Amino acid sequence: MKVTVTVNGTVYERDVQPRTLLAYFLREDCGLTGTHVGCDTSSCGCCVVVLDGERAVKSCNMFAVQADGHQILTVEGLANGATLHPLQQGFWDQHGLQCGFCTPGMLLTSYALLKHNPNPSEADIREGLSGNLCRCTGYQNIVKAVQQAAGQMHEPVSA
Amino acid sequence: MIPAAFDYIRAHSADEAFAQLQKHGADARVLAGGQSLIPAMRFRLARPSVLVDVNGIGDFDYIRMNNGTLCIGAIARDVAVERASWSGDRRWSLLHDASRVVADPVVRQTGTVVGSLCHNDPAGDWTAVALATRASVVVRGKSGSRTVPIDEFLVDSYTTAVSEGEIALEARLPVPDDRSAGSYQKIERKVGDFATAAAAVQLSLNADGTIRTAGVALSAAGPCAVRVEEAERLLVGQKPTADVIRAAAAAAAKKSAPQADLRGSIPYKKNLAGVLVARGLRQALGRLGVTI
Amino acid sequence: MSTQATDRHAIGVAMKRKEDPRFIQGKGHYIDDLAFPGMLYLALVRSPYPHAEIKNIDIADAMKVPGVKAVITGKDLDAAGLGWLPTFHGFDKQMVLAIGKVLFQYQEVAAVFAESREAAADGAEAVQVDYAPLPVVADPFTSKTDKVLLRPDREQKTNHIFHWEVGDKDATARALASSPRRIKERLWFQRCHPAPLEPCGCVAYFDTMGRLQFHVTSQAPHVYRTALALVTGIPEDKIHVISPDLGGGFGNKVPIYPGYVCAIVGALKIGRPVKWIETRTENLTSTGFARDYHMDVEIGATEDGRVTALHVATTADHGAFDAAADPSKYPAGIFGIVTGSYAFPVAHAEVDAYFTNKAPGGIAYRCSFRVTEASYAIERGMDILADELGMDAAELRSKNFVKKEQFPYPSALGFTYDSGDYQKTLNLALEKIGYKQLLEEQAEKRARGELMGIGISTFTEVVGAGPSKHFDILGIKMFDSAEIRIHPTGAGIVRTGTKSQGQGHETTWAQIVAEELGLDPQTIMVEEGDTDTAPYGLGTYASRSTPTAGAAIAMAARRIREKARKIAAHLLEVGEADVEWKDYKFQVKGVPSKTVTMKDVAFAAYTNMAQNEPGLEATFYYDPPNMTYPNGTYVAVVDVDRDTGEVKVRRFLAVDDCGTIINPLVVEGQIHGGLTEGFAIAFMQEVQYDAEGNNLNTNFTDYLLPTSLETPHWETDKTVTPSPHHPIGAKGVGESPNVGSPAAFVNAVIDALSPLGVRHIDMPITRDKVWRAIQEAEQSKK
Amino acid sequence: MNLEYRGTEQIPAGLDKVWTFVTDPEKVGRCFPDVIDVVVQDPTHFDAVVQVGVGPVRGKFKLKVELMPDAAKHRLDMKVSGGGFGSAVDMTAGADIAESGPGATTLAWSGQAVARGPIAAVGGRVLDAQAQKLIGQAFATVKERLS
Repeated sequence: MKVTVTVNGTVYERDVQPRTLLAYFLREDCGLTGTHVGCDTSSCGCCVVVLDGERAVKSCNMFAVQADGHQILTVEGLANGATLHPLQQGFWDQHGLQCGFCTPGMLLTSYALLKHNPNPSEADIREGLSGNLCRCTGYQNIVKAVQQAAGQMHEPVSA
Repeated sequence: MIPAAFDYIRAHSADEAFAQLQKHGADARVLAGGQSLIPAMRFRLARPSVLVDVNGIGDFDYIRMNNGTLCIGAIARDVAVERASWSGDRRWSLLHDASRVVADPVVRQTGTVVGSLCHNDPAGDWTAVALATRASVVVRGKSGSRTVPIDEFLVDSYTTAVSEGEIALEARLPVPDDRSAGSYQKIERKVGDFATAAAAVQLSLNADGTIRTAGVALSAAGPCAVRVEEAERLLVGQKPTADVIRAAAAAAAKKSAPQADLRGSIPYKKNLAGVLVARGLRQALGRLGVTI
Repeated sequence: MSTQATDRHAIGVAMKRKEDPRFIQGKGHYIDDLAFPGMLYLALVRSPYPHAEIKNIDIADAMKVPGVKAVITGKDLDAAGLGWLPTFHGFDKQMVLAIGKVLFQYQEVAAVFAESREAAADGAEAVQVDYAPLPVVADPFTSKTDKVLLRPDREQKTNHIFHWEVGDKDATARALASSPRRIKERLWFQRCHPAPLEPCGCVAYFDTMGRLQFHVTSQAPHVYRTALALVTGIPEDKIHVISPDLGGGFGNKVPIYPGYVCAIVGALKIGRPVKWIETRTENLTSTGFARDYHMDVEIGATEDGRVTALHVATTADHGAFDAAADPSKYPAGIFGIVTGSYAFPVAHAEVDAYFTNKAPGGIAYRCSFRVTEASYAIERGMDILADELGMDAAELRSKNFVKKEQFPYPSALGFTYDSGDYQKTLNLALEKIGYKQLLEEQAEKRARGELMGIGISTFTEVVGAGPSKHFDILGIKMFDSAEIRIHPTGAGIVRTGTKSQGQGHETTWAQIVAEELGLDPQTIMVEEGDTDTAPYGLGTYASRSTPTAGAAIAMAARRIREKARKIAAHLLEVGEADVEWKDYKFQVKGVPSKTVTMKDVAFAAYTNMAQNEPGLEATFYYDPPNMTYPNGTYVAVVDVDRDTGEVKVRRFLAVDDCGTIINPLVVEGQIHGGLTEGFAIAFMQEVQYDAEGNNLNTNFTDYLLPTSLETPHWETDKTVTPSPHHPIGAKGVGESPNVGSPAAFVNAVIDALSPLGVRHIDMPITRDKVWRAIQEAEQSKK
Repeated sequence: MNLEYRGTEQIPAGLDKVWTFVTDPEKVGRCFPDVIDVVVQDPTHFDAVVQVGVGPVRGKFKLKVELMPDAAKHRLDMKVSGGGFGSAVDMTAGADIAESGPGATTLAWSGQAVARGPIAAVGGRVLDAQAQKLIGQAFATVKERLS
């Protein structure tokens, strides 16, 4: 089937089998390997991307054909040129990652979380990220990273 | 893991979806949130030959009040309940509680309330909520649409009143009166797990403080969510007391008929049914300003 | 401990990680990100039976699936001499694909190669295997009876794999018999799986020169190269192993798995690149599990609480093949550390291992070989003893600690502990957690019938294998290595035989080089995982990177410094003896104004080296004189809900002593992560088999990893007792929190339940188990 | 996972008639619920394909069945093995067959199922319902056909 999906602002027209999962479409048809696959049960969240600017979705639990005509944001689309997104900066500054495999999913789940709750408490963040697994960090520094990003995103943009 | 091959049909209207389902019969499945269906397909336990995707039907994505009824459209996401403007209203506290513990916070952004009712997992959350709130489901069949009370809708594990070729369009919940509140109590091993046990409670009080109506339902307590009629009977008309709560909880524990699995033994789960109903009743009453 | 005051140049600095920019931008380079033209996909057919004869394998339908190129079975491999794979220590062999029968559920039975992931999966589904079920041995105690012989292929016709023991058996028995107080308890450290978020996988192909290019998720790439050469007969120079970014390892990516061998065989047979990426189910059901030790712990003591003797008898479940990742001479790893932090005058430890119809493994999951089991045994044992004596658990430990002045301390089971100040570490922890106040609170709560518990673990770990006189894998001694090249501009590259899986080597290795040479760590590149470029090393597991490769880096840097001194002397126009290394610069002795920097020297090494050999490079192979002994005190505070059995970890404090800290940010991160895995092991993670040999935890839906919501908040602190024998005094830390914490959690829960008379609950401590323990205790009181 | 079921059917037919029926592989095979195909191999062995469908889980089970009648005509044991969904299911079912009156026979049956593989791991609850249905309905159908 022909699908047209806009990923990080770029339009991708591809021919896919209906059974192609969105995660593999992004990784193999679009060459965007930042989205990872860590399980088969939608438990780990390594594959989370943002659909239409606001919904975090597990892309291994959605078919590529479902994304036809939609906008997808992946980890590759977070930074603005050389400027890291505040979430990326937060993860780096606060040592919010170790092996890096869960990081893209964590970033995008956080992105959607901050869209709806720009000023989350620690409890809100822990709750909001509880659909994503991390084996390395124990989450504590990830929470700090999201808090830092939330704080930064509140600050007025300096010239 | 890769699902078996299938044909994909994107429906643009309810009529189109219905026509496709009629055409393909047992071979077709409706794809709404897909959060239970797609994992089952990846394990090739489910292998429909046709998927009818209803996500593109804008008409299906709503939650609205309509003449004393809350109507939840076929693709309204779990998260929409959590974020609804009325969700802070104590009358809807049961829905709000449940909306925060279904699956996990990412799955809830895609999973749907109506899809969950149709899946009718033995440990589903929305099924128990629907029982406690005395909801009904609008099903479109060959002879037009019909409204099925939830007690008739939930037939058996993974089986509902939606027959082959039919589609559920909407869940309907009567708007509770002002002196109403509820509570959803769930024990899970971790976020995203099915409930080890869960209890949905919805109460309304008379002006004199006695219980006017009561809805008590359990999840993970049998082939599908169950209503605890005995507990409801014990509650209605009574002034809420510790003894009344204890009796209702005991009725729940008795009604619970769980399976032993990795989540727990039968005695443990039966115990939890009672504990959670008691906690739910206390919390619902607390929300109505009654502390016991 | 986010930052550490330091007057040092690079060591001890909380430097942000150098590897992070690529990971946060989705530019990490993991195995499944690789793609080559013409690449085929491999899918494995696995057995639903735990023990069955294979009557027939019919591949006809599979070959008809569009896109399927080939299907191979165990018979095909056996005919090619590749049917079996030697296990880690070389004492057993493992079937690549089942030959004649299957020995565990999800065992590899056939390999399907196809043009796409989809076709490979369809093909695997179409392979028809006819099994005749055989009786299943699902536990080591049944195995012991030898009623069903699992491995008739072996010379020894028994399910018993080995008996290992250490210590003085008779003296221990005598001391126990004459001890006025004694405890004995069976503790089962359940079977767990490391479950890194990235499953295992590989891509294999033969390049135009006929050389095997093998990209693989490996924590030990050099060992893979040598092992593959030995197994396949391909000359070692014709094998290039590349381990890309690893999405976690925790010991899971140490062994060589059948899928790897199949991928290589497929690449050779079909002449195209072959990719194999495990599914999560495959990862959890067939790759290296950990633990599964049933330990009978016996401790003797005097009336006033002095320990007199320790005996531990262990029954180990090794699964279908003896693939335990233990050094050759140590079939039970370094379980001899079981005397822990305590001055036992005498001890005896023994382990008997058995085959069962379960997945093979026994890897060092975020710990040194079998150290977690040992640490759990002694730390639980000490608490049970404290309970028996009616003594405070902290006081009992203090009384029996190896004292600061006793180091280096020879333990009853043959280890020489390098350094530590256990009392200081315990005191700091008790003070910081407010132990006295907690005890008061607990007394009040107990009076009200509430269940609150405080659990302590004062563990000692042993890591950094290891001295080559003791430790080897397949005969290869367990040294490690580093090669440093300093470029003309003062930037440089360091390569080691280890392989980071998230530990941050790209940062910490640069910090060691920078510290030793006075250079900027930002301009020191770190490269690992490529066997063509890195010096030979044994890899990263068992907390050995810092003790071995970290030491090798410091020593290689010091070699560079010695060479640089000659060039500095030339630049400073003095004799070499007049040059000293001071404040990270070369200086003419006694003349602080006459200095040259390492950067100056580096430039000169290529432009103005006078009669000296050009260049500035060094390699060092480090064979540690001893292991290192990180230690710590962990305290957990829990509240238990009587009605539901829920355990709430209210507080958890970890005070670690890992010697010199290279990067406090990284160390803290390692501790947070290790504690989270320890928490998961204590309460959630278990690979269970039912009596029919079915694996019950085949996915993340049932193999439970904690999320941000379940995971407690971690409090951390430290004491620093440098290792006297390590060049920079570092001991390694990645595994301490996973080794030391399970006992703290369990001790806390049992402490909470002790007023009811509950003495022990095996991990994972589920709500159901807690609730049942409470019910039983209350029943027995009636 | 190991599942056990039992039940009793009162059949309004004489023992001999019942016995002849339940030892005929073709007839027994056709009593399996949602059976698609029965291929008799010999007087005590047959292969059957049954349709399995609970909620989203749909597919076919291919089963090999062995009938083991005792000589005294009082007991019939049946071994069923097979699978689908990459999984294996082994069932044993047995029935004590006794005359309970003139032209009436009691069939007291019990069954046991062991499932292995993904279906046990992921679809345990589904499987339980299926195995129960398969065994229970088979005996119920025997009764129906003989009534």
